[in-house]
This record gives sequence, C-alpha cells and structure tokens, in this order.
Amino acid sequence: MAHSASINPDVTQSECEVISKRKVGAYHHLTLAAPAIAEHAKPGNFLAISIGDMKSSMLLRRSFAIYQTVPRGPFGGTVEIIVAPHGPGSTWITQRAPHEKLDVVGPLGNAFKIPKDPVRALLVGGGYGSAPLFALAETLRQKNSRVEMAIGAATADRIFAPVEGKRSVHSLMIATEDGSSGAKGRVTDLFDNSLSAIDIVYACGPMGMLRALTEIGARAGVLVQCAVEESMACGVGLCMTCVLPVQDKDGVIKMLRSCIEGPIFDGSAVQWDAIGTIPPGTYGAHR
Amino acid sequence: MAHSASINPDVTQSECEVISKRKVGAYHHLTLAAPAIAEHAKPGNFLAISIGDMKSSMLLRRSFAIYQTVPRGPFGGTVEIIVAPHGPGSTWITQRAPHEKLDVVGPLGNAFKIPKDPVRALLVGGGYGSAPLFALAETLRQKNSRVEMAIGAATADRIFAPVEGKRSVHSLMIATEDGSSGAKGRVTDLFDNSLSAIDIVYACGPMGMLRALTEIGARAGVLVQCAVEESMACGVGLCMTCVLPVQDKDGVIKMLRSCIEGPIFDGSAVQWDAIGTIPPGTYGAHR
Amino acid sequence: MSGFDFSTSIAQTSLPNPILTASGCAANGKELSAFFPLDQIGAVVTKSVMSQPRSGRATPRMAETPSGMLNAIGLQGPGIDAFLKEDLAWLVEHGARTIVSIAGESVDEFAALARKVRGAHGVSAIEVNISCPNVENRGLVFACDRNSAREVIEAVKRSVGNTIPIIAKLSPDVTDIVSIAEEVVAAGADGLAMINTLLGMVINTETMRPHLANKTGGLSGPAIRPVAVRAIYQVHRALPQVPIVGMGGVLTGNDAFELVLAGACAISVGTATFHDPSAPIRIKQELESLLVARGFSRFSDAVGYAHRSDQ
Amino acid sequence: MSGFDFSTSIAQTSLPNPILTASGCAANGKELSAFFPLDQIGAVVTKSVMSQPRSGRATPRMAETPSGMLNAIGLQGPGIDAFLKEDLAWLVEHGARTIVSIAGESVDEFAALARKVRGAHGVSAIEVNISCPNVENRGLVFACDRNSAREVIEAVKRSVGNTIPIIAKLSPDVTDIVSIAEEVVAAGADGLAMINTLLGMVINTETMRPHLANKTGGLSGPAIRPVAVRAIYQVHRALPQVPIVGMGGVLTGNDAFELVLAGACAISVGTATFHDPSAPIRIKQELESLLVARGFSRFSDAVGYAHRSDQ
Ligand SMILES: Cc1cc2nc3c(=O)[nH]c(=O)nc-3n(C[C@H](O)[C@H](O)[C@H](O)COP(=O)(O)OP(=O)(O)OC[C@H]3O[C@@H](n4cnc5c(N)ncnc54)[C@H](O)[C@@H]3O)c2cc1C
Ligand SMILES: Cc1cc2nc3c(=O)[nH]c(=O)nc-3n(C[C@H](O)[C@H](O)[C@H](O)COP(=O)(O)OP(=O)(O)OC[C@H]3O[C@@H](n4cnc5c(N)ncnc54)[C@H](O)[C@@H]3O)c2cc1C
Ligand SMILES: Cc1cc2nc3c(=O)[nH]c(=O)nc-3n(C[C@H](O)[C@H](O)[C@H](O)COP(=O)(O)O)c2cc1C
Ligand SMILES: Cc1cc2nc3c(=O)[nH]c(=O)nc-3n(C[C@H](O)[C@H](O)[C@H](O)COP(=O)(O)O)c2cc1C
Ligand code: FES
Ligand code: FES
Repeated sequence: MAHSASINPDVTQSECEVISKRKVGAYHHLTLAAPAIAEHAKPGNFLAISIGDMKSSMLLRRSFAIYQTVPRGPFGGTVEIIVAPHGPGSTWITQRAPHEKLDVVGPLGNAFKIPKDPVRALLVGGGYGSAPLFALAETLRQKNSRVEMAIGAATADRIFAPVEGKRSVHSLMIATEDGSSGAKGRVTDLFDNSLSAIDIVYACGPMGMLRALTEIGARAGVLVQCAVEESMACGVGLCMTCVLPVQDKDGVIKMLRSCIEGPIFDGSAVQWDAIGTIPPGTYGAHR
Repeated sequence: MAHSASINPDVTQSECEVISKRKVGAYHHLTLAAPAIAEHAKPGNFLAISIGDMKSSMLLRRSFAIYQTVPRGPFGGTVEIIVAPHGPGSTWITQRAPHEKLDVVGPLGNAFKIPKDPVRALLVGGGYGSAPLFALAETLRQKNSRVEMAIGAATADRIFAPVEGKRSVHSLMIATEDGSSGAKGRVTDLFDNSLSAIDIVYACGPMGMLRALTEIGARAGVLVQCAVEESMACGVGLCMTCVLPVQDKDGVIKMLRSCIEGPIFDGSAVQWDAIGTIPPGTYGAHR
Repeated sequence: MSGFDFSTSIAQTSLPNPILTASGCAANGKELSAFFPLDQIGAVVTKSVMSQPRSGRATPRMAETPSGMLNAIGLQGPGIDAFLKEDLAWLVEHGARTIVSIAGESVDEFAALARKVRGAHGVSAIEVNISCPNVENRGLVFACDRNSAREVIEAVKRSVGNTIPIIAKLSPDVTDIVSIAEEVVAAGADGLAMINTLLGMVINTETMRPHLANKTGGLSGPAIRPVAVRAIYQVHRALPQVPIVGMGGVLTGNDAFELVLAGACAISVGTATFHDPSAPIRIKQELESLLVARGFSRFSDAVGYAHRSDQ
Repeated sequence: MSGFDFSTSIAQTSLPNPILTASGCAANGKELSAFFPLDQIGAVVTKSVMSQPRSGRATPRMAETPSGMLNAIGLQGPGIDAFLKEDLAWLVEHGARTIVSIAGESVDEFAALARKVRGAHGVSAIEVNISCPNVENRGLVFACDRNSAREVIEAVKRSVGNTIPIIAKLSPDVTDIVSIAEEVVAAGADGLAMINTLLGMVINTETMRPHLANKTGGLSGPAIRPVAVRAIYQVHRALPQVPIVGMGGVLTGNDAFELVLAGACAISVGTATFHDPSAPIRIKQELESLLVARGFSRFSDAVGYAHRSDQ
C-alpha cells in the first residue's frame, strides 16, 4: 500500500510453550516462553495466536495485547497475556495446559507513544483492556511521570488489576457497572466528564469507552491515545479487514489498518461516529 | 432400502471417558467407559468415534473393531479398541489422555456367526485385524471349539497378540513380512495354501488377505467369514458410501453396505475382483 | 418453552416443526430411527428414488474434505415400486411425515415417478431432485439449465396437480440461482429446496488420481454453509412468498437459525447426521431454545428476519 | 534435492519455482517480507489495483467460516499511479518477481490499467481480475458472462500485445467454467488463474442481520479446495496447453500438489497466509519434498499428472 506503515520490524513467528496458566477473575493469565517477542515488545504491542492445529476449522489467528514481558528468566524470556474466553477461539486458548505449544506471531502493531519529559498521565482500561496498561505505567514511571489508572468493567471479576501491576501506578480507581467493586457506574464517570491535572490519556477498551474518552479529552484539550480492537483476519497487514476511518495530518480521512497503522491511534483522528461506514470524503471513496 | 438389514438393535450414542491408553507395539490400546456398548457388543461388532469437537474440520467418524469388553467392573462396563495411528483422525484418537471424553456410537455392524456345535476354527488376523478375533476365540472356546490363530503383519511391532488374548487360543502362528517375528512371509503362506482339519475360517485384515483366504477356503471347501474394512462416512447405514458387491442367496450381486449388512460377509459371496467397480449384472446397474 | 409455536408449512402441508432430514443423508428413515423417534422431527426426506432399482456408482464414493465431504453415490436405491411398497409403508406405519425425493434421467421419468407417488398414501410433499444429468440433453444437469428445469417441474405438476406440494431442489452450481428459482416457481413449484451439493474433486496424492471412482462428487457440510445462506437470502429476497427448505452445512441450532434468518421456513440436516446421528433432534432443540431466547413466540416470525428494513 | 528442477513458466515468463502469493492476500509484498525473502518464491501477485485510489467497503469486512473465511474488502488500494511508483518500485528493488493484478469497473478501465502496467518496469505478468462488477452491465460480474469476460481480455490484449503474459482470473460462480475459460483464451489470455472466491454470506445470529457490511462476501480457504481442484481439472482437460495458476484453499504442500496434479503449473497461496504468514515458503518446501519423494525430477512433469491415461 502506498503511504503504509511498516510491519513491526522485530516481528517473529514461533512455536511458544505455555509456561503457566492461571485463572484471574473471569480471565485466564497465560505465560508463554517467547524470548524474541519478550526482548522486543513495547507497551501497546500485541501478538497473534493460531487456533488448533492444521486440522482446525478455525483458520484465523486471534490477537491479544501483551500484558507484560520478562526478557530474561528461567525460561529465557516470557510474554504474558490476559485472555477472556469469549467465542470458540479464545476459549480454546484458555483450555491449553502447560507444556503445550502455541504458534505465536509478534510483537505486532505500533506502541503507545511515550513523551520524552515527565507527564501526568491517566491510563484508562475497560475490561481486559487494562492488561497492556501496566507495562505502559512502568515505562512512564521510569520517565518520572505521574501515573493514574482507572479501570472499569461490568462486574468485579472482569476488573484486571493484579497486585504487581498496581505497584506501577500512583493511584487506581475502579468502577463496575453493578457496583460489585469500586464505584458503581462507568469508568468514564469517574472523572466527572472532566480531566484535571492530566497531560495525556492512554486508553484501551471497548470502542464506546474510547470514543467517550476522546470526547472528554477534546473538551479538556488533552491528547488521548486509544488502542482500538478491530476484527482482524491476519494481524500483519496483509488482508485489509481491520480498517477504520482515521484522519491523517493533512485532514484526509483514510481507511487505515488497525493491525499495522494501529492499534494505537490518536483518539481525535479516529472517526468514531463513522466506524462501520465509509464517511463522505474518505480518500478513494467510490460513487 | 428395500431388503436392507437393520441397524444393530443395541446401538447407543454416548460420551465415553477414556479410562486408559497404552502403547502396544505400533498400536495404541484404548479402554473406554461404555457400559451400554460393553453389555451388548458381540465379537465382530465395531464402534464409530467422532474426531475433535464441533470446531474440528474432520466431520466423519472413524470406525474401530471392538477388541474386548468388560461388561461389569470398577468403571461399570468398558470397551477396548486397538488403534493404529494412520492419518489425522486416528492419530488424534491416539493422542487422547485418560479422563478425556470421546463421542462413541456402537455397537455397530453384524457379528461373526458362531456355529452351534463345536468346530475346529482358524482365526486369521492381518495387522490390527487380530483385535476382534480374541473375543471371538473366547466365545468359540466356550462352545468347546478348537481355536487356531494366525496373525500376520509387515513387522513385529504390528503383530497384535496380547498375552491375555493368547490364553483363548489353542495355537498361535505368526508371520511377518520382514521376518522380525515368527515366520518370514505372509500369514496365508502359513497354511501352505491348504487348510487341513479346519471347519471354518474367520478373518479380519486387509482386503488382499481376505481375498486370498477366501480362495484357499474355496479350494478346501471351508467357509470363510471375512470382516471387511471399507471407507465409511456414517457407519450407521445412512449414506451408502461403504458398499461392496456381494452375491445374495439368489445369486444376484448387490451393492451392500458394509457398515450394516457387514462388516462380516461370507467370503465366497464377496466379489473381491470387482471391488471398486459395479460388476456386470449387478442389481440395478445402469446402462 | 410452552406456548412457543414451532410449526411451519410448505404450501398446504403443515409440519409440527421445521427440522427435516436431507435427502440421501438418512437413507429411508429406518436406520435413523435407532437414534430418535422419527415423528419428533418435521419430516423425513427420503433418498432420491428413481423408476428402476439402481446400483449406484463404484467405490470409492466419498472423501473427507476440510469441514465437509465429497460424495458420489450415484443414487443407489430400490426403485420407486419397492420404495413405495416397503420403505414408504414402513415410514407411514411409524408415524413419520414423509417428503419423497424423486430423481430421473428424463422429463418423462420424473413425470412417471410423480404419478406413482401421487397414488401413494402418506406423502407430505414431493421433492424434485433436478440435480441429475439429463440423458436427453448431453448429460447436462437439469438444475443448471432453465429450460430443462422448467420442463421437469411442469411435467411433475401435470402429474400431481394440486394434490401434493412440489418442492424443486436447486443446485448452487449456476451463475444465477435466482433466475432458476423464478423459472421453476413459474412452472408450478410450490416450494424450493436449496442447496444441493457443489461439484468438487479430491485428488489422492498417493495414487495421484482423482480419489472418487466417479472423479467428481458433491461437496456438502459446514464448508458450504456460507454459499447456502447466500443462495437462500438471494432467492427469498426475490421470491418472499415461496417456501424454502434450507440446507447446506447445518451442524447446530445456530447454523439452522442462520438459514432461517436468510429465509428458510424448514431446515434439512444432511452431512451433520453422519457426524452425529442425533443431529436432527439436537438441532431441533437448539433452534427452539435460540428462538425463545431471542424473544420469538412463533417460528414463522423468524423466517427471513434478516431481510427486515433497518428501522 | 539438488538436481530437482522446480522451475515453471507462464507463457514467456519463467519462474524459479511455482509458488506465488494470491492477489489480495499479501498486500503488496512489503508486509510479507518480514517473514521470508520475497525473491525465494516464484512471484508476488499484488492486490488488484484500480485506476483511482479506493477506500474499499465499510467494516465488518470479514467473517470466519468453517475451514474458510468470507471477505468483502472492496478493492481498497492506492490506485495504479501510486502503486506503480511506490509499491511496484519497492518490489523490483527487493528482487521480487511481480505479477500485477488489475481490476476495473469497465472494459475501458481495464484497458487503461493494462497500458500503464505495460509501461512499467519489472512486471512478470498481468493478472486480470474479472471477478468485479461491470458497472456498464447492471453490475454483472465480468467473469460470470462470456461476452463481458471476452471484451475485457480482448481490450487488455490490445493494450499490451505480446509484451507481457496476460492471465485471466476466473470465478467459480458460473454454470460452466470451461466455456468461460475457452472464451478468454480465444480472446488472447495467455494463462488462467483460478479460482477466485465463491459468493457467500454469514448472518450474525446476535444482530440477526448479514454480518458483513456488504452483506455478501467471497468465500476462500480450505473449505473451497474441492471446488478449485474440480475447476482446474475440468479446464486443464479442455485446454491442456494453457498455463493455469491454481489457487483455492492451499494450506500445505500436499494441497498444492493436489492442484498441480489437476493441472496447475503455478500455485497461489491466499488465505493460508493469514493463518501462517510463512505459508508460501513452507508450502514451497513441502511441495518440493513431496515431488522428490514421488520420484519427479522436474516439477513440470507433475502438472496435470492426474489426467494420465490408465495404462
Ligand atoms: C489488537 C487486539 C488486541 C486484543 N487483545 C485482547 C486481550 O488482551 N484479551 C482478550 O481476551 N481479547 C483480546 N482481543 C480480542 C480477541 O482477539 C478476541 O476476543 C477474540 O478474537 C475472540 O475470538 P473468539 O474466537 O473467542 O470469538 P469468535 O466469535 O469465534 O471470533 C470469530 C472471529 O471474530 C473475531 N473477533 C471476535 N471478537 C472480537 C473482538 N472483540 N475483537 C476483535 N476480533 C474479534 C475473531 O478474531 C475471529 O476472527 C484483542 C483483539 C485485538 C484486535
Ligand atoms: C469396520 C471397520 C473397523 C476398523 N477397525 C479398526 C481398528 O480396529 N483399528 C484401527 O486402527 N483402524 C480400524 N479401522 C480403520 C480406521 O477406521 C481407519 O484407520 C481410520 O479411519 C483412518 O482414519 P484416519 O483419520 O487416520 O485417516 P484419514 O486418511 O484422515 O481418513 C480419511 C477418511 O478415509 C477413511 N479411511 C482411511 N483409511 C481407512 C481404512 N483403512 N479403512 C476405512 N476407512 C478409512 C477415514 O475413515 C476417513 O473418513 C476400521 C475401519 C472399519 C471400516
Ligand atoms: C452422501 C450424500 C448423499 C446425498 N444424496 C442425495 C440425494 O439422493 N438426493 C438429493 O437431492 N440430495 C442428496 N444429497 C444432498 C443433500 O440432500 C444436501 O442437499 C447437501 O448434502 C447439503 O446439505 P448438508 O451440507 O447438510 O449435507 C446427498 C448428500 C450426501 C452427503
Ligand atoms: C482478504 C482477501 C482479499 C482478496 N482480494 C483479491 C483481489 O484483490 N483480487 C483478486 O483477484 N482476488 C482476491 N482475493 C481472492 C484470492 O486471490 C484467491 O483467489 C482466493 O482467496 C482463493 O484462494 P485461497 O483459498 O488460497 O485464499 C482475495 C481473497 C481474500 C481472502
Ligand atoms: S488484520 Fe489483516 S491487514 Fe490488519
Ligand atoms: S457408512 Fe454410511 S451407509 Fe455404511
């Protein structure tokens, strides 16, 4: 594609052993032996796992945000992911036992942009969307930034906030829709529709949450980096299934691939209202 | 179908737990908790197992002869099969671990016919084809028959002749093509192309072996009951894929279903030369 | 689930529920009755029967393919007379509603078969399997040619009048299935059955020859479901009043629901029955639960629901 | 394996081995080069490009199906000028042999595209994707109509003469693929690519509407392999001299071998690359091992080998 971003230069494809699997609330926490990925992954990157063997009827890989990496260790470099059993593919992954192997491609996608100077950052996760935010928090803190985190989900068992992770943040707010943990309501309600003393927002979660945060950020004049989750057939930039309308720096709306030009976009560039359509004026819109 | 045999009246479909799995030479010996099948199976019956879950790309069941049954026991009735890992389906079965469940339909097919009076029987197995012969031997012995067994295979690790099984037979001859066990050569060479002091032959193995035995039996005027192995899509009489040309008592050749009108046929009725064709004169042959 | 109305109808025939067997995937019912009572499903669709007994084709007749299979049975069967006398009689005796599938090599054979079925007792409908080669027209499959398809249906209609509904079974191996559907409906078909198998081939890489004795065979199973959904959707859109018996790769109640949403008012379960001989009854239960969970109180309200306008 | 001749040719173009990417399944090569050097496979077939930049269709653009997938991308791409200037230039620079796939909405658009590709440097062949709707003919797909298909190929031939081989890419969604193949070969096609996707639909049973924004999409992957093998076999039988680029559900070297035995002299790997981005290079190795194991010393001897007479 003309003007396309390049695939993550450190990408590898390998058979990775499942080192451990642990249930965390409604999710499964998987640790994979993946030295090459562990060495190169940056906060916000994801990986793509194939489902079943060559005789599986499910051909397409499933994508998972990288929760954390341990570049060196007894297993020579591990990568962790948080999997919500949803349909048959993700459920299959949560049924793997230690020592089984998974075919993994990664690291994929772009990474959260890290300001050079210390900032006051708000990290907002929806459901398992909090997973990639802890490594981000750690990186920001190493740059002496102040990190606040807010996590929302439907119920307490869908709040992913491990103790290790909490160490990286200065404050953690929780909201559940049923009130079973933290405040009752949506995570966006936590800031009362306003952002005070925040320089930048990082967000990962459902599209509705990302969109709401982008609006709140716009009102406050704060940049919001959003990790989107679009349905992906390949995850590596080949198929053009994962696109969404995003405005480029010249103001032109283009259908960009979220696997390779994303998954992290400047929220204000994403045409949230127009997802699922080709908005008028999009570059190359026909008829 | 007009004039069709009926499905095994005792057939059931159930989820059966794998109780144990053991490697025996080139084969895998699986024990399944299957009380209903164990109670009703007769020597020569088989069962049909589905491969993978609903997301498997392999839709068709694989069939296996029943090696033995234990109607009552700690697991309330078990059935044993001997599986040769061949293609992806049988290989998948050999990879199951104890406690996993398999979807099993059985008992299927007809059974070896047992003479009312004591006889001198020769049981001939090719490869895993010996599996169903041990239960048959036991039944014959209970009727005071004399049971000789001959097993042939390419190599020693493909001779299935368990110690428990050997107890049911009066004599056991072995032939391997490479001479790694017993006589070197084919199992049919063992009787020097003649049958002395034998009233009936029971055979299970590759088509070539069954055909050769049928010829030897014809020359000696001895009945040969053959358990055939035709490619089956359903195993229960629905699809008409498993047919072979067999002469009925009126001398008419018909394409009979080996899953339901077989798998055991009178060798002299099977049109061995014509397998893979519709021989001239077959009932309903067109053009 | 009481109160849920699961009944459906194909022209003047009404059925207590919409789950049928698929022709050729349930023999003539007896074998399947070992797994569930046949009167529990909407109807049994019997293996396509011809005028004379048929040996069918040489083996191998089947090959497993990814999420599907190929078959080339060649319509093995007892011929119409033995069928009516023995198989149909058995089905009637056991309370199974029966849709008789007929197949011919000429327009006249179809007409003659239909006349005989018309005279029989206990037939809910005739399914006309026009996916057979027309020996009078270079072996071209009837269903792949508008004229041949029309001639068969006209002849069958002349034979049975309005005594029994006629369901024309369509092949997906055509450039424009809607035009074939329109043609056979104009010719008198009361309903449509779709889809028959897709023409396919498997080459055995050991022998390095086509695996089936017949070389080509019909592809069925979940692999073809997206083609079935598309075909049913297109035809229901063009002919919303015409009852469609949907089939092609239905393995679960959810799959059946997909075909219903596309426009099928009955569902035939075919290859799935080889995978799971209880499939028809299981799918019936799964579909009912799904429909109730989605808030439908009548099956018929779900038929073609995917076509509703956006508001 | 030294001594094995893996080379193949499509008209005057020869390639060191027969494994290609499939149009639309490898973007324009750059992304795939992260997984293996592109010059190791026979050629890269680029995403079908049109005259102007295209946004493609709205999302959802894909659905997973049993052993396959549906896609409705809508030919998103940069337009021919940017393609030649940037993407083709990149491929040439990186030593990749390139087959450029073009797509148009009218005969004139195809002709204009072909003229531009003819003027470019480093193009091994032009694949003409005629599975697009013809806006001048009620949106009927070119490949589904003999006349439209012929007109496109004639126009492209007029544009490029004998400078570059022209490969016509056929759709399996036709009643008689052999007659379309004969038509386009008569019109000047030097080779055929087959098969494109089958038209399919998935209905989302949650929303109870077609899952794809475009409603229908193209079915690809192992599910359709038996249809591809059959189509290639039929066309190779009718036109044994015409080079066929085979594709449709190739996931392993054994699958590729099946298509070769049916008559394909090159193999495009499509959907498999989404499953395994190393698929083209893996399949190349697997196919080579298989051919050697079967005793072939030249790839070309295996092409169409399933057609050999019985003795
Ligand atoms: C960049 C990215 C990061 C992700 N990170 C995580 C994570 O950290 N943890 C986690 O549990 N899940 C994550 N997901 C979603 C995860 O990939 C889907 O849950 C999973 O694909 C659902 O697949 P399934 O087989 O269970 O469902 P199915 O319904 O069987 O999926 C069918 C098809 O739809 C696609 N699909 C279904 N749901 C989604 C979804 N929500 N998002 C994208 N595609 C979908 C699948 O990929 C598949 O192709 C991520 C997705 C993306 C794109
Ligand atoms: C009545 C009967 C009894 C059998 N008993 C035994 C047994 O006791 N132990 C054992 O190991 N095997 C037995 N088999 C063969 C067993 O079913 C096949 O080995 C197995 O189906 C091969 O399947 P696969 O998935 O490994 O091979 P694949 O090549 O993947 O099979 C593809 C298709 O071809 C069919 N097929 C392949 N090989 C055979 C074969 N040899 N016979 C019949 N169909 C075949 C499969 O059923 C499947 O439908 C029996 C078969 C029949 C019909
Ligand atoms: C083994 C087999 C035999 C079939 N025989 C017939 C037949 O005799 N008449 C007919 O109209 N269709 C026949 N079909 C087609 C099915 O009725 C059905 O249309 C097709 O298989 C698609 O449905 P499925 O995917 O659920 O199997 C047969 C299919 C199979 C697999
Ligand atoms: C996502 C996707 C995009 C495709 N885009 C094109 C295209 O632009 N031009 C084309 O001729 N074929 C296109 N195809 C069809 C493939 O080139 C190929 O013909 C088809 O997918 C069958 O091969 P497969 O089963 O190996 O994928 C596309 C297929 C897919 C899955
Ligand atoms: S998922 Fe294939 S291009 Fe993004
Ligand atoms: S395997 Fe289906 S009838 Fe015998």
